[in-house]
Amino acid sequence: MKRFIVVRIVQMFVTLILLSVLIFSLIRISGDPAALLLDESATEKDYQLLRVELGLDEPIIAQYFKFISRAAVGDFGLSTNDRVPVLISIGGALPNTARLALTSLVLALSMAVPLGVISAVKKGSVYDHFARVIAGLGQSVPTFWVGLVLIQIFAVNFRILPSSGMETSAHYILPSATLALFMMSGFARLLRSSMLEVLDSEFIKLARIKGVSESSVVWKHALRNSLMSVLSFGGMYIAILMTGTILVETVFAWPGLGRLAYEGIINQDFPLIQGVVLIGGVIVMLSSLLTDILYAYLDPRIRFSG
Amino acid sequence: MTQPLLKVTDLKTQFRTKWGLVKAVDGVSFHVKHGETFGIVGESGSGKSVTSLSIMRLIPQPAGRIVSGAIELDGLNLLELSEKEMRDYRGGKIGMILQDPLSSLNPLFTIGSQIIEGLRIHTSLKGRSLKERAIDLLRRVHIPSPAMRMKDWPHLLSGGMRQRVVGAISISCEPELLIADEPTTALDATIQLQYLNLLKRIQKETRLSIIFVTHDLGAVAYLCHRAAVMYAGRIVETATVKDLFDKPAHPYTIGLLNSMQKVEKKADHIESIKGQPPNLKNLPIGCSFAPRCDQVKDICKEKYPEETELGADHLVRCWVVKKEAVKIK
Amino acid sequence: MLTSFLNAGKWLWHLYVKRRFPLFAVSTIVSFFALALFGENLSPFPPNQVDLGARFSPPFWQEGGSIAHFLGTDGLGRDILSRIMIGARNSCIVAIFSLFLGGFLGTVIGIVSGYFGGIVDGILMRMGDATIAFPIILLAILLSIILGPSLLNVVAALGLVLWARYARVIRGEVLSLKERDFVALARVAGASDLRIMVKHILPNIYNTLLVLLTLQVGWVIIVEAALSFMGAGLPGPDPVWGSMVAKGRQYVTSAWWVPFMPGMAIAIVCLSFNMLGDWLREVLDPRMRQVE
Amino acid sequence: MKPILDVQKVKKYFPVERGAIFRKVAGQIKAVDNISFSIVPGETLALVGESGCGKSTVGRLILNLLPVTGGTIFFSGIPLEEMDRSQRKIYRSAVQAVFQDPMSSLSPRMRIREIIAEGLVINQSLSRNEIDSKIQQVLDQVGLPQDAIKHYPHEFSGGQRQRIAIARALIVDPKLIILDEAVSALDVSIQAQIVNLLRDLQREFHLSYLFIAHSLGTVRYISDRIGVMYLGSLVEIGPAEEIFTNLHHPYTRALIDAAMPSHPDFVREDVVLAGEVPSALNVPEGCRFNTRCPFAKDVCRQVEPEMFEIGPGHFTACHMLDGAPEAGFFLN
Repeated sequence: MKRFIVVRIVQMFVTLILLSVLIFSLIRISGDPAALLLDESATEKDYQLLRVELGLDEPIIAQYFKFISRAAVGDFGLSTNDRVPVLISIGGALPNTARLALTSLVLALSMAVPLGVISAVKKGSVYDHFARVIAGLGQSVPTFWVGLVLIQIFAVNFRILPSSGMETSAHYILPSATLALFMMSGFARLLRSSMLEVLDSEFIKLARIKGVSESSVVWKHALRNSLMSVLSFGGMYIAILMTGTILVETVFAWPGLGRLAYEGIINQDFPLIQGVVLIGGVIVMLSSLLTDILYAYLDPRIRFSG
Repeated sequence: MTQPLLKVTDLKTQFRTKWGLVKAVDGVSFHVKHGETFGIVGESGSGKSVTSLSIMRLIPQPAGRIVSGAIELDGLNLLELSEKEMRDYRGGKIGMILQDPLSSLNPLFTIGSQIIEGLRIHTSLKGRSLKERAIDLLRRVHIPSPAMRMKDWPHLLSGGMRQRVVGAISISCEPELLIADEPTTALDATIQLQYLNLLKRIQKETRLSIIFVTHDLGAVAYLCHRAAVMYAGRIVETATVKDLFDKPAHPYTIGLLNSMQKVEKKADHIESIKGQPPNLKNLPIGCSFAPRCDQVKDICKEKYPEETELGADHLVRCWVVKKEAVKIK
Repeated sequence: MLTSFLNAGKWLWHLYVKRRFPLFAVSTIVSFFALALFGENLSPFPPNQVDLGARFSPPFWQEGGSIAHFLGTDGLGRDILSRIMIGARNSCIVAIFSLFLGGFLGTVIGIVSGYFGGIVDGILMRMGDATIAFPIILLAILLSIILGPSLLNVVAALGLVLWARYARVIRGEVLSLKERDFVALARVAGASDLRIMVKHILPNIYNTLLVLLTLQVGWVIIVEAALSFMGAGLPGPDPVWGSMVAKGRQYVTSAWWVPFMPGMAIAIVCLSFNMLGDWLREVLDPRMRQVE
Repeated sequence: MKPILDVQKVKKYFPVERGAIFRKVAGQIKAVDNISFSIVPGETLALVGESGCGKSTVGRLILNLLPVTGGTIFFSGIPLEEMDRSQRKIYRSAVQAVFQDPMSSLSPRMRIREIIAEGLVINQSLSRNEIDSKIQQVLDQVGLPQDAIKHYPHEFSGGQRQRIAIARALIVDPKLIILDEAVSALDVSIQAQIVNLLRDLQREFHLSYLFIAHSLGTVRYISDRIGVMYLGSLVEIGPAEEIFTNLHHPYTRALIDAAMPSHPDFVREDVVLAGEVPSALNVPEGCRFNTRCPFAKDVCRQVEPEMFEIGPGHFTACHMLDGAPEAGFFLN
């Protein structure tokens, strides 16, 4: 298990370095970074000053290390739009994103587990078809559009739920439901197929042979094994969760990272985008590292090896 | 004559598949006496494993279904029990060992908890005595340092050891009947022998009855008292093991014995059964062995043979059966 | 002749009844491709034709709607149905290019990585894991802000994530295929690595590829729409489903159909591809679990 | 007679790596450890032993599917690693293989014609007609119908698939065929068919077989000589009947005693070899069988016994030289 975790941490750093090289070289490829930071009214002298300030007169490797060391301490500069340090904006938005993501994750899992399990147990039944249609819809319908439809129904027509912002707990309902629907369908599909596989295995047969009741076979023996394989896809799902969160935040004007990214795009605010992408990337990778460690800890086959 | 422990009458189990209805078990009858080891021999697809799963009523639903017949344990028809009542029998009065030791234990639970689970369902043991009983069971199946093994995870044990744990689980609640479905196929020769001897010893100690399902006639000779030979979902011959090897009557049994490659003596030539194993999806109308049989008569192609009694405990289904014993070369 | 005709009929009947052939999904997909190819010829109005007199005309069944503007018009009086029909082309182009890019790279890398193993495999797979675990939308946003939103950027961003998904699944298949004895026998016969990869391994992953491709079409269309929605997708005056939803957002309280209709189009097309993919998976290989 | 295949002191170690970033070799799995034997034309040598004893690895080393760690394999007197291009080409046709699982050894996406012809297509430049007539010929020889070539492997039963695998090997006129558990996965009635076919083909074409198996019944029936392997090493090798009747090594005895009887009269009660095979990562010091051998003395735990000849062509590696263990040696 130690080895597994070390490998994952190394891998995370490699990814981060790759990401930073990517961002860094994209900026360089795209031309003069000073042009990204200054508006059209800037004079040639402004450019000169900024180039020196940014260290653009230094060799490329030195520039990269400067970029990295600044990023490492969270220095992404000032937002070109409102002149607020990027780190401050991100620091304010991050907890909001986390709140939304966690609420939706809990909601999604609490829907997906019964949906996926019962669908697998009653394979081919009416219930199974119903559950698969729900899960299929969740994967086929664009998240942002679902958000709009929900706003139309609950905020516009019935006027029972707020459509944007995050002042009260009622504000959580629509965004987290939208995000949860999207996450839920992926979990439910994965859970269904891994349940089907597990239910077909010899050790489930042995549990039945022991006289274990069907509910215990399903909810104890089979579910635990299937959740394990869902968990092994943790990294992928966290990336998907992040993507979904950004979209949902945009739709519901939720003051999180996604909203920040959207504003960044609208205002062509390069330092802000760069900060959001790097911080977002780090967060996603840290959380998928945590899921993997959790997975390694929960699965004795990994916990007790090398 | 005392009543047999298990009496299976005209059991039919069918599967609905993509290609149509498959009659995996088609009218199988046999009985198992108290304290005996009854072998069911057959090649792949002969229905031997489906027969044993039918007794446990664990045919995969909804594709598979026990269509008709009776399975009586001590005079009680298991097929008439409710699912809940049947669960008391599974792991209680009937134990079972599966073929593949590597995948029949749940990788996420310790050895100890998997043994205790069954005990908790079928016995009134609690707490410490549960654990002691489990350790005792591991000791009985000759697992070294059993108390330490209780906390181990399945993947840390060798295949032979895991199969012993499965054995311990199967006898944990003192069953009257133990079904062993090819328990040694995946094991090496010396480990197989250790395991078969363990089964023998357990049977001597507890007087339980064993149904031993296998494709290996040698293992039948080693372990069983009586045996049935299955072909294409039906039992073609039932006899004591001695009769089966000395006086086989059905051409298929004779063919199987002839094609055995003996370890005791070098053979100059081994006769094989011609043709291919039957396709259950489309069996011939008459005797299913007719296309491969070298003594086939017209009637064989028209009607499935009736049961002929050749002697005490010796039944055969063949139209051309010889009353005289057939000497095996 | 007649018998072969009958056989074909029997086969279709068998497909439809016994294997639950997804007729709805396939007809949607066929229409989708037809629109992508002949959208201009089929649409009732030119997509960018502004008619300020007919602004916010509701769909035909609502009061004030007309049959002419079947699904209503937007804030500039452009016909929504026509814009959706023409918009199919962009979705289709993005899907084809990024799937081709990602699928090709992923298949080659997956096979090479799985077949040769060792250090090459280690590096490629770590890179793959990293791309899979990275939220694609951030990447695309970055690309669009640095390089400006364009078709190429969207395809590049999607392809960058897709290759890893393909490579991961295909590598898994190759790992088990290369342990099969027919590969060993081919090597005994003196087959080169290239021959083994092309003649022995590749044909055995066609099914997986097909299922993956089909299932990913929906995903690509959705992500492309999401990027357009965020303003990081395809630019230009030509209609793009995602940006139609994005631009129609502000009218959600007054003219709900403006954002609703293009979203519905995305949903129907994606659902169809996913249904077809699920069906293919079931028919071709029920064990393909890792293909999600 | 000059051996067609000569295996000299061959070793195959698989390194076991530890460490997350910087891999270091933590140990060696000694899958094959110093094995020597040879096969003459027209002869069948069987390698027997339990799973993990290295018998299949030996086959794969000869087939050049794995590189050797040490030692040399000679084919017709030429060391494998010194072969030039043309010799290698000849070798690839001369040595063929049939594996255990007939489903796994036939590519499911290829038609039978393509499968059988592969060896010809790669190594020889023949016209389509020549190939077709060769295919016809081998199909006859293995007892398959001519129209088989149009079909895919899944359309055949296990025994027929194994016939296809044999045809594939046979078409390039081999001298030596490695039969790695070639009949173990088949049903009993089919096993006999295939074993008989193999015997007939051997007589007709003067083939040599390396028959890797765990079933001693089949081995006794088909082989001329037998090598017994334990934990990567040969413990006894000799003429087949000698191995069964005049064996010397306690492990050979245990293995034969563990075979299932062919008749209830032959049942010996409770003959058993205790314990399990140790891990090939930790081969015991001295004689590798000493941890399970009831006769192990101090010398067995310290000194690895050498092979020496105890009868014509009959070699064994055991310190206990006082004579062969009787049947029922392990009776408890």
